[in-house]
Amino acid sequence: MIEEKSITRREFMKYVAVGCAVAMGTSFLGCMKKEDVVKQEIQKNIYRDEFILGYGKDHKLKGGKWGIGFFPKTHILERLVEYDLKRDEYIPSLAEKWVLENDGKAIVFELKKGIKFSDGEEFNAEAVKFSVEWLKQNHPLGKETFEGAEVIDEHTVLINYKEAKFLNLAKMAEFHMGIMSPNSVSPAGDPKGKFVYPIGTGPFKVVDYKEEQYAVYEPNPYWYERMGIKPKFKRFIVKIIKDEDTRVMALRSGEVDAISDYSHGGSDYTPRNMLDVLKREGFKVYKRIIPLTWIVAFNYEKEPFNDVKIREIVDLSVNRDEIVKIFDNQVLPAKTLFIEEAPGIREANRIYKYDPEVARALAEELGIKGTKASMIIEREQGDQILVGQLIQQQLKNVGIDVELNVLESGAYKERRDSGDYDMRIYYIGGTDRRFYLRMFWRFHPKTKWKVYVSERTGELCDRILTEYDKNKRKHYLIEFYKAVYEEHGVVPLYFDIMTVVASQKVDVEYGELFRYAEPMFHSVGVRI
Amino acid sequence: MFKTFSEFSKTNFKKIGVIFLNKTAFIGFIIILTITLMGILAPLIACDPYEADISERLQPPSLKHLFGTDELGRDIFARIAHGAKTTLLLALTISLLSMIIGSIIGAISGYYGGKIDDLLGRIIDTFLAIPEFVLNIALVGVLSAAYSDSILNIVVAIVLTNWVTYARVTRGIVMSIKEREFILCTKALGAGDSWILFKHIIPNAISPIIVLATLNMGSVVMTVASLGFLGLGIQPPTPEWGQMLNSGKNYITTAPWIMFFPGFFIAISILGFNMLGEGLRDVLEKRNIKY
Amino acid sequence: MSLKKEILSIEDLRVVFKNPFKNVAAVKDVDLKIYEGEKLALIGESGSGKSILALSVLRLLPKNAESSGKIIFKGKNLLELNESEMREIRGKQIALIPQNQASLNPVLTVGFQASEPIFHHFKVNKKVAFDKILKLFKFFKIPENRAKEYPHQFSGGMRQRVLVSMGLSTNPDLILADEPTKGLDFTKKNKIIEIFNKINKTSLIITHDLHFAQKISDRIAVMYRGEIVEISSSKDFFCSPLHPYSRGLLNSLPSRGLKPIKEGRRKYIKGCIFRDRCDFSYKRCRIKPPLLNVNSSFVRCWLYD
Amino acid sequence: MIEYIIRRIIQIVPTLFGISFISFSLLMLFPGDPAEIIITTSSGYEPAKEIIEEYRREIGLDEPFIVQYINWLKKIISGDFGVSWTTGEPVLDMIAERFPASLQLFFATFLISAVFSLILGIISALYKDRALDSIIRIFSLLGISIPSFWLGLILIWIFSVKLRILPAFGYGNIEHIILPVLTWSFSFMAIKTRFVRASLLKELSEEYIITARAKGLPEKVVIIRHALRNALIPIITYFSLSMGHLIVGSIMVESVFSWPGLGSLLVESTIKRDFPVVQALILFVGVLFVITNLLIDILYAIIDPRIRYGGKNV
Repeated sequence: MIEEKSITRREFMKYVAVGCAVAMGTSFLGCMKKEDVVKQEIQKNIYRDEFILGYGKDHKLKGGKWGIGFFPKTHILERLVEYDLKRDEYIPSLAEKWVLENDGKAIVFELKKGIKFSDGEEFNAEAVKFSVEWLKQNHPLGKETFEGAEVIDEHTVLINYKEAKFLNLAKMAEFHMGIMSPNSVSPAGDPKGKFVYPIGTGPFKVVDYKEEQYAVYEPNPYWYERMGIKPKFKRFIVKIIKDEDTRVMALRSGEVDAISDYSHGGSDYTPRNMLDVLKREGFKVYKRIIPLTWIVAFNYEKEPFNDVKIREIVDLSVNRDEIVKIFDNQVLPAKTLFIEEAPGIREANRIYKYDPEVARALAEELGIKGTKASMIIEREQGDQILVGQLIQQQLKNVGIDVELNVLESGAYKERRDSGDYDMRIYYIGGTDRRFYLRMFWRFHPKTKWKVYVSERTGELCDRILTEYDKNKRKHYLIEFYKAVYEEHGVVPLYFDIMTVVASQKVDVEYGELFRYAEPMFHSVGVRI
Repeated sequence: MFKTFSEFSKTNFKKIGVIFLNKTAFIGFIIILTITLMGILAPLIACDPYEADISERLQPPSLKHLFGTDELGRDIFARIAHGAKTTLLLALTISLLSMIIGSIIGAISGYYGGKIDDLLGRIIDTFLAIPEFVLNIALVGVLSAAYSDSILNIVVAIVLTNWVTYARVTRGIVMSIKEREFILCTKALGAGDSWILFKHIIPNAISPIIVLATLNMGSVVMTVASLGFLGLGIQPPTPEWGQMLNSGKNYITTAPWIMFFPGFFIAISILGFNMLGEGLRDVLEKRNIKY
Repeated sequence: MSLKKEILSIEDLRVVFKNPFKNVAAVKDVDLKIYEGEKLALIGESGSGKSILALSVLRLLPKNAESSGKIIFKGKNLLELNESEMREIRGKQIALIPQNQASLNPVLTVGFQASEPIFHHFKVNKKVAFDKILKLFKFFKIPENRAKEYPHQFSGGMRQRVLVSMGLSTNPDLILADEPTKGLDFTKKNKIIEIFNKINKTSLIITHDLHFAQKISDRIAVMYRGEIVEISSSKDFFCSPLHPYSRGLLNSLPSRGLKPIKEGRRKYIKGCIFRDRCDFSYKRCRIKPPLLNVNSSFVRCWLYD
Repeated sequence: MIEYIIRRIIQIVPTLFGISFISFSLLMLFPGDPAEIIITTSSGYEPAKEIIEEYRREIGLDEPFIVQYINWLKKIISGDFGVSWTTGEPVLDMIAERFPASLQLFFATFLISAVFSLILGIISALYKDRALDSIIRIFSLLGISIPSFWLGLILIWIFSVKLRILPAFGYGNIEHIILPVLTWSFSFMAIKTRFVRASLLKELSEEYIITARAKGLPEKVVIIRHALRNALIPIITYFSLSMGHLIVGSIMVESVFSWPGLGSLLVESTIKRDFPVVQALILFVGVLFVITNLLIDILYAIIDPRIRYGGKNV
């Protein structure tokens, strides 16, 4: 799961060195039992009781249309399975094993034993059944996914799905599919009951919460015990600071110990162009590459970009190496549709090139000089405003005159939905667990927020999402990447990352922090 | 007070020439002239403000880039020079529009009095109670939710509040002139409303309004820049000082020049308008000395 | 007459207001002597420079005014004194009785304001000064209990009486009264005349009210556009005015037929300043006449040369 | 006196109506469908048409404008300012939460700038057209011309980035308030210094000043006892009026220093299109202004003898 690529060699050496020192230290102390007690005493006083995190989105711990926020979904709840992008495999989490039935329209999950919710209740098949039914009742994604669930025995549960699709399994690793205790609602166990607060098996439990202000968590002892590690804080406080610049200021002023990107990706993140600045100011910058690619999406049903040739011109004119320089090379230029760890990318071998000469020749051939094209950008996407301005420059070279419209979200949505635009900057993919679901949301003919669908890509997308067989799926993925490349459906710009920026005093184990693609804060601590 | 237009023009233009004798007005005039020239000549004296050269990003001021470069490697001097055009044109448009609208409304209300005037009085009271800038922010917010032309949004949002100042002043002037003997005389002699308006009211109202407009230009520059700084103003890539300052604040530790120069020019042009306005007021509205 | 001791002697006084556009001379070539015990009325239209003359004696003109010439008071040239020496003279030796319109501070009680010169110049405490002023108030028929009221609660005539008591409170050597009857109706004016006749002090009384001047003054000086055009004894002036302007003034009185002086055409001319309005003007008037001595009077007119 | 107060209270009623009308019609100007926005933002899911329609009826958006306005007004009068579109929190709570920070910033600034502007204004008037006056005038001209957001950033650069002695951001401790207050005071003080100077000079040109000087009083006594006492009335009025506008001046300062006051609430809500909050804030500032105005008029009547005895003898 750990993304070595994003750790520089120097950082790696540092980790090795720190690791060695810790190992040596512990083995040395291990020799003397008396010292052990002393060590624990020290351990107790090394870290401050509180860890304060600055975060851009409310945690919605009282629930909402989409349930609780993404941060508590990863920190309070666990899912039955997790997804390993590199191997393109689903791996056990709360479930140990699973068997497909009825062509995949049902899946039987065999659950791990001895797991407890943070309130001490046992985790069992009933809890899974409750969660599925609750999601079906209350959650948009649950509604379209689940038919129902049956308890087979204490630790075996059968989940029925609406359709027979590979996407069913993929969805089980999705944020929303966290398993919560039936006690989370009142009356307990009633899927139609009133949501009280989330109780899960994950590392955190809720202590206090004020909407749009803060959320306070405590470590869930059962989780730490299960994992065999010790928390380095007594209370984990998340301050909600909406504005990205303010969040950075809060970190600088010491009001928060760290700031983190929004677990979901794509919004409320630390500005990428600030990462290098902050690093130079002495902050620790942790990042992990994720299969989220920023792209230029076209209004591909309308002139001029209904012409694949003109889309190609744009594709060839975009200098991705320059774009990432805006962010001090903190992100990688997207020369493929997704990061190379994504299944099939390497095999597809479709490299997006920057070739202004060819682009110009092509433009001349088509006589598009002076073509006007509007590009809409949401104002909240501060980074994309910079990217948009650069692309505007780059397209000038081939004679495409880009009119940049930075819009408030309302105006943006209206323009987007009415089709009154030619290009927009958007993203495909997401964190690892969302890889397939986003494939559905962005490329499937049936969805609302699609970025590009042709007959060929639409069909391939549908096949990918129904195919359980890993190898066949990979084949479709490869074909899909090729199709998008050849049709110049979208123009990939750069691969995004998930970041956490922390003060010098924060101790983090990188591997724990990015256990999954979303940052996990169970192992952090602030040295006194 | 002047009795006829010819008397007005003689006296006033002589006085306007005296700008050069009033130190404050003169300095203000020079500042505004310089910035205006900078805006007009921007295409000649500065390079393309949109030209991004990523390899040159965040360069400190040097001979090549007089004010340094910004986060996209654009020349800050070029952006400031072109921004001068944006800012001054906006200030001029907004002031002129609000002057025309406000003066007409104020003059009508002051001249005819009665119910129209009562209503306007109430409206003015209401607008006085709500700070202009608060309304500006709210209006820009509402407008930008719907219309994508940020320049138009700003013009509309500011004019919608700004006209009140002119209406108030014009109304006061017209009301005081209306009661003067020579107007009563002309009226008795059967002069029409438009005659009185053009022969008497406009000539008398024009110099306080010129002063007001000059000072108002300064405050419009401030409003536009403030909105730009809050991210509610002119949207990129159009160079505008407030918005440049806003993007510069992120680089305050590493590249302070990005925020320094735009702010400096905002300050200096507001200073220019204030000095010119106050100087003009001294010259045009000097009260007669007693004794 | 000439044996009388002169208290104030103004010689060749010229007051110029400096403006950005042009300099305006408000008082020109004024020579005037005030003798001990006499009441001199300075008359003229508003804007003729009479109030400026009074203020220039006290050196209370705005900063852009420049006075030249001499103002000799008790042997000292007031124009050469420094501020603190001047302050010793103001209010103590020369008192001003200002116009009554807005001359009282609206936010201080009249009693306090009137007693200010006493406690300031005689270094007594406020209470003593206040008691003293109450006596003066009584003398001028101002009810004692009203001393703690504010100026706006007083009528015009009452306010004038307050100002008079304030001016007299330090027993000054010279009183400058500026338009004491301004804005008062006929009956109130009579009361003021009564009061001024009670005052036994050397006074320069500035007024545009000829009737008032006649009732109270010993001598009359006539000012026209910054220049003194005639100085005569009261009696002589009202019987046989010398200067054409003086004649015009008297003829414009209601009792003498209300004949206005004819309007002039041009404003700034060389020579005699009254030339444009004068029925008698002739060639010589293009040169400015000096102040000529006619019997015991002085007049600035070539008719008497 | 009582009669005067009652008359003043009656006078403000139309203004209050005007303010409420402006703040209400702002929402009407809003082009999007509030019902759709409320549902979308609270659920993150694009709702079906029927749901929107149902919600529109529920919150009365299908009524004609005037009816909506009256309904809204009724709610406002009963203290119900609605709920935020983004958080669902009662708007009044949000304002109440941010108010202390605004007040704190305002009063610190107000105190400092009131004291200094009085001193500087008096000095400036005393030494009119001399060097000291020129310096103060240049300083106050700069104060009204330099945008506070730029000054704030410069101060952050000096004190937080270079010298590292003051925090650039934060709320709660005394050191957090220094830079915002300094920034705001500069412009606040400038405007007020100019006002003090102007009102004092206006008083100094009044005739009673000549009277006072003619008494032989030293210039200090003339200015302090006579001129200042009169000038204080407009000065106090002006100073207290600024209280009604306490949010405005701070909008920019709050946004530079991320001060959690009403100014930044306004900006945040505008950016988030949280119009119930924007509406309530406009109403709040307007009403605050009108009420301070009223209180000042009453106070004025108490301190100014001209008005105090107004009915008696004019």
